[in-house]
Amino acid sequence: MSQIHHKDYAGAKLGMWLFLFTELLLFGGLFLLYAVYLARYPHEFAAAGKQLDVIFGTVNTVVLLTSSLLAAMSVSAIQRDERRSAVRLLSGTILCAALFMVIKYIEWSAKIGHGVYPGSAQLKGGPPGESVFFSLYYVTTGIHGLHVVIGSILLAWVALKVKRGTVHSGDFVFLENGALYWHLVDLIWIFIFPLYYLVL
Amino acid sequence: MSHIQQPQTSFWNDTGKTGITSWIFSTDHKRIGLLYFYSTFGFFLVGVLLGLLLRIELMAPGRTIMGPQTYNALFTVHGVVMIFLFIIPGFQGSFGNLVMPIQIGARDVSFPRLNLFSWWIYMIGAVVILTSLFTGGGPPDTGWTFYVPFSSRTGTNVSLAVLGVFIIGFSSILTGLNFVTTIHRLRAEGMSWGRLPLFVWSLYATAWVQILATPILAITLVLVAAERLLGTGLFDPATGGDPLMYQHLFWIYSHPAVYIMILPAMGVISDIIPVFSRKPIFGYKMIAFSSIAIAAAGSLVWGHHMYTSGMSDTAILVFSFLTFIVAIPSAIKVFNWVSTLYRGSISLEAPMLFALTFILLFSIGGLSGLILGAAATDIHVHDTHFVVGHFHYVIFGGSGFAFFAAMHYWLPKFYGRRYAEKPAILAWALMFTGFNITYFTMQLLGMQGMPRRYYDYLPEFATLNLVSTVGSWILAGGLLIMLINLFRGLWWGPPFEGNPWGGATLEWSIPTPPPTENFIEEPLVTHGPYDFKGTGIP
Amino acid sequence: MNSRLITTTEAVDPVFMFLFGACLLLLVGITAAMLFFIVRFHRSRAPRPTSTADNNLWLEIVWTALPTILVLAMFYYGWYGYLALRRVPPDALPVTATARMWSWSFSYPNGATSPKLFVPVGKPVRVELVSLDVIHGFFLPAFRVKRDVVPGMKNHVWFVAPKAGSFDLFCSQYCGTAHSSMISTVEALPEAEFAAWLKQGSSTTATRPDGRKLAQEKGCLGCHSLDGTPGVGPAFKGLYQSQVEVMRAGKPLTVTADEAYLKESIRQPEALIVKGFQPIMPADPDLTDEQLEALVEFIKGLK
Amino acid sequence: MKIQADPPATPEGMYMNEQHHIISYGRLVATWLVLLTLTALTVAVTRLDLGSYKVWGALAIASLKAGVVIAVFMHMRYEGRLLRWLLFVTLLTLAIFIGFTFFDVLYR
Ligand code: HEA
Ligand code: HEA
Ligand code: HEC
Ligand code: CUA
Ligand SMILES: [Cu+2]
Repeated sequence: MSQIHHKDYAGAKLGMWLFLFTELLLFGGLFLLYAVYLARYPHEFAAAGKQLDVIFGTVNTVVLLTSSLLAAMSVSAIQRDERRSAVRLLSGTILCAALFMVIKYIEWSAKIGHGVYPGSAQLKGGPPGESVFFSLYYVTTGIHGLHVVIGSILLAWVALKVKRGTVHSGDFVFLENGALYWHLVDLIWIFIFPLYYLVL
Repeated sequence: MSHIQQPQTSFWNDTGKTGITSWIFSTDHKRIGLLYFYSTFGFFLVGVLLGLLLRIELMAPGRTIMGPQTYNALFTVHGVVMIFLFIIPGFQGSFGNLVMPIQIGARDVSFPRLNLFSWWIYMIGAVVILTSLFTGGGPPDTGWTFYVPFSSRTGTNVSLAVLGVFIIGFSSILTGLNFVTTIHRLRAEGMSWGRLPLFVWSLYATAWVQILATPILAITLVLVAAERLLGTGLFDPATGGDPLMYQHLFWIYSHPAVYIMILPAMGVISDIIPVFSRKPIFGYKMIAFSSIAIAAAGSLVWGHHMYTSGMSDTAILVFSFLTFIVAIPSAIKVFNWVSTLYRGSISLEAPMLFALTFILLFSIGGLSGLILGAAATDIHVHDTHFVVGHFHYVIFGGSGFAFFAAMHYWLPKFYGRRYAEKPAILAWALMFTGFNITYFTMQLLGMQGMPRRYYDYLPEFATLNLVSTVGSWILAGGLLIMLINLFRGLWWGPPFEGNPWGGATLEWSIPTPPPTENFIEEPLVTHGPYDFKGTGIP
Repeated sequence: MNSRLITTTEAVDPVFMFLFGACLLLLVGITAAMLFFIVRFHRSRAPRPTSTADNNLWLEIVWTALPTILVLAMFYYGWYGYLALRRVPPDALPVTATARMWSWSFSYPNGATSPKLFVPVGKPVRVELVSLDVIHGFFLPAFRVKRDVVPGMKNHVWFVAPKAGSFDLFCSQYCGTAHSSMISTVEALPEAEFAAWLKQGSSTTATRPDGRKLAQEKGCLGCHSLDGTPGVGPAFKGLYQSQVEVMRAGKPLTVTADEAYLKESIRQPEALIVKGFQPIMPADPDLTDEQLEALVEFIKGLK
Repeated sequence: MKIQADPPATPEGMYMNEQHHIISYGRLVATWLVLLTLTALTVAVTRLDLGSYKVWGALAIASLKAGVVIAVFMHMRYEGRLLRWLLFVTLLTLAIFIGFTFFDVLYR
């Protein structure tokens, strides 16, 4: 093996994808529970789902889709060696992430203010399926929100590296992997949105 | 083929790096391998100690040396340490790291820094688990399965323990994805898939199980913690949850996890048997394929842990059927190993003895697994010492003895020194005897109906329990001799040079101990892993 | 005795025989082959390998096909035997087993209850399994039946005792500190004796509840001893009017164990936690006020 | 299948072992518009009274959206066969985990 240490581009990407697979399965476990409990409590789920605000959900979907677009564009930008616009696009993504979290915060605090949170007296008194629905909702969106935060920190780091020039058109796998992670966050939300806000 | 030992260029003293920090921050796969080896091994010794204490308590009915709560905490910690701190990370982490990159002709793994990071995460998780023993409500007392609703209401420190296991899960995932990437990307010129050593094949299959199953465990443990800390009630019947869903999620990971434990062991055996028979492995393709088949089919059978739980009969039908299907690839492997012996030239050195013992003990354990897989018979023996016997046979008789085989086979390669043969064989004989006494009696006890996780038992089980306890002492004696002999040899023993076993895989073609970069120049692989014509040994 | 009825033991044991037989055969075959090869082809006898064969298609097909057939047979018998465990005879006597940490109590259609499971010989019994707290396991080794007792789920088992006698009943699913002492027995009585027992059992419960018996049946004695040794919970002996250090809402205080205190401790165990103990005592929602009185009277009497 | 380990390094230490496909902004924006349309469609579909088909309809659209994101934003269209296979295996595994659980849930 030659002594020159060079990076294995395809390897790095393969590794990232494998990591994304594990994330898919992580959320997969929650979707499994959702499916089972939906089958058991279709009516309670429908009633509980109606309590979630479709407007918040839809707006957040649009915000995340937009952030994903910007992330994808930043990859195209770096490939064309437009580092400045890559940084700007990434900042846009992070901004969208922040917006998403703000909306999530408003939504959560409204719900909690109404006494709807895991283990709350109101849920304990309600029908069994309702409590399950909201517990799943909080856990799923909570973990998803955590991913949004981690993703934006990651992207901020990427942006810094782009700015410093350590990530450039000749070596941008870090940016690409960061973007891949971000798209995953979006991907998960694409399923959360109809399952929790719409279907029911 | 012969090499003059060049300690000055080995990975042990690369550019004068010898301090402790040069180890715990090293990204060299061999150093990380040894880090894993010693840390998993340390936990293994802790686990063994706890196991021996369990047996002493069970020596006679009633209180022997501890109270019920202590006993419950002990078997929980014994199970958690053995499963999550020793056997799951052990094989991949130590021997996977030590030899896999060399076997495929690579300098290192794909992500060396991530590799180091995995070890650190593992250590952090381990520390968290250990902390859980001494803080809060005391050591967890749930059994390693953390079944709800008990685990969500017991006052002991379950939350911290599951957090520790959760962290260790990440380490496992990262190792898995590192290995898959490495095996895909870093094979040397000429190292086609058909020339991969079977150990590498088995690691590849294992890594996939780690990637696809571990996240389910992670989320399950998060839910248990949420159940305790936030009162989510997802598994609590009072709020509409279903305790059985926890069991599904847990076993979706934990059944495949038993293949994380056994597949690398099978790989080791497939590498050792041909070497000491001087004959190519019989049915290379079938063995390689069966590793993948076990990993794939093994992901479909988790329900066999739940026959008595109240799961639907349809599910029992399906899961029982699939359980029997998984036995077929294991059977194929056993037949192939035995056939490899036929008309070979067999030398019974320590690694080979352990490997052959593996076949026998794994067969006993696996066949008792069939009794568990059949719905009617499992009902009787479920949650009895029969199950305890079954899994000690496969985990310890299987993976454990394969681990010993690997230690005797590969460690000298990395130390450049060897152990004495005679004490190794004595240790083997003691362990083999002690093992069967300890665990076969457990299977008998289970048939008679003694439930597991029982601190105390009725007088009718007393004799066999005493026998089993005495067996465990013989076993431990053997282990002690083995360890003393092995480590004395590795540290102070006579030099081990060249290719004394006559292996044909790549690790035997490089200097002993290997230099940091493994290969002076990139190897060009021209023959298969079990083609002994090229090894220079008749 | 109903001679047409196949007991659960009779349904399961042949499966065991078949599986053990097949496994033993395989194990002996493999071990024998292995030993023979090791001896015959040991390096002292065979200094050099005499074959380099590394595969044989026919052999591989054979040893894939044969095990497949064999395991399918095993699967089939296993499943068939299991069905017998699930097919409850229609005339089975219904009994309810209530499991709690760490005691069993059994109730019969006429309202009688007992800490042991009394059954008539030769008559099938269907046991409904109810758990008040965590998962337990109803295990009768002699009859090869086992089923988990899961809170919120309606599980059941059936069995028939072929002869009179006393048989072990274990809790098979780990359920905490005293899991291993959560054992009882099945008492199989000849049918006439059983009928007599049942009648007498139901009449006592109709009268004023007896505190000692209640403490036994409700499982209190699983955790609280009567002789003063602390178990999982504080001992009952000498409890009344003693000074107890408790935690209320996280704050320590010392109280006198008067009647009100006892009642609160039983009704709302989570409100007051005695120092040095864990908050695991279950509340019993079925406890009537009358029974509560009886329990408190009983505890008061333990000086 | 013979995979060559490392690509030859270019003088600047860059690595160009793969054809990088640059996706134009226009294409990305078009994809985004498609995604927004599909989002609107999901909302619309679930406002109709379709009974249990609602779930399946919404899930089908969500899967379509996910497919679009994976194909374009995540460049899967331009990746080799290997990654696609692995993705397929992963999704199949997840489907099996969920599906097999229903052997219990549906027939209990
Ligand atoms: C290394 C770990 C390991 C391995 C490899 C296995 C392998 C197998 N296990 Fe085991 N198992 C455990 C670890 C493992 N197990 C653990 C830890 C538990 C308990 C968990 C707990 O509750 O705490 C458990 C529990 C367990 C149960 C649940 C028991 C219960 O709780 O009621 C069942 C039930 O089906 C089972 C079955 C099997 C089967 C069919 C195999 C098969 O893969 C075995 C295949 C092997 C062979 C068949 C033998 C070799 C082949 C031959 C000799 C050739 C001839 C064979 C044929 C013709 C078929 N196992
Ligand atoms: C790797 C797994 C492993 C190993 C090695 C052991 C080793 C031992 N086990 Fe353990 N055991 C478990 C995994 C393991 N166990 C699990 C998962 C449970 C279930 C817990 C639960 O119910 O939740 C259990 C439960 C269990 C029980 C049942 C408790 C109960 O249900 O009441 C008992 C009782 O005797 C017992 C005894 C022992 C003894 C005496 C040893 C040993 O101490 C015997 C001595 C061991 C040796 C002499 C050498 C073994 C060597 C190797 C395995 C490889 C060596 C590798 C290196 C040196 C690096 N174990
Ligand atoms: C699962 C075990 C368990 C069971 C069953 C149980 N208890 Fe307890 N009990 C405890 C524990 C532990 C405590 C101490 C902690 C606390 O105060 O909650 C306790 C405390 C008490 C106290 C207060 C004792 C003191 O020292 O102040 C009383 C009275 C009591 N229990 C009565 C009962 C009665 C009556 C029953 C049956 C209906 C019962 N318990 C069943 C575990 C149990
Ligand atoms: Cu009840 Cu164990
Ligand atoms: Cu299993």
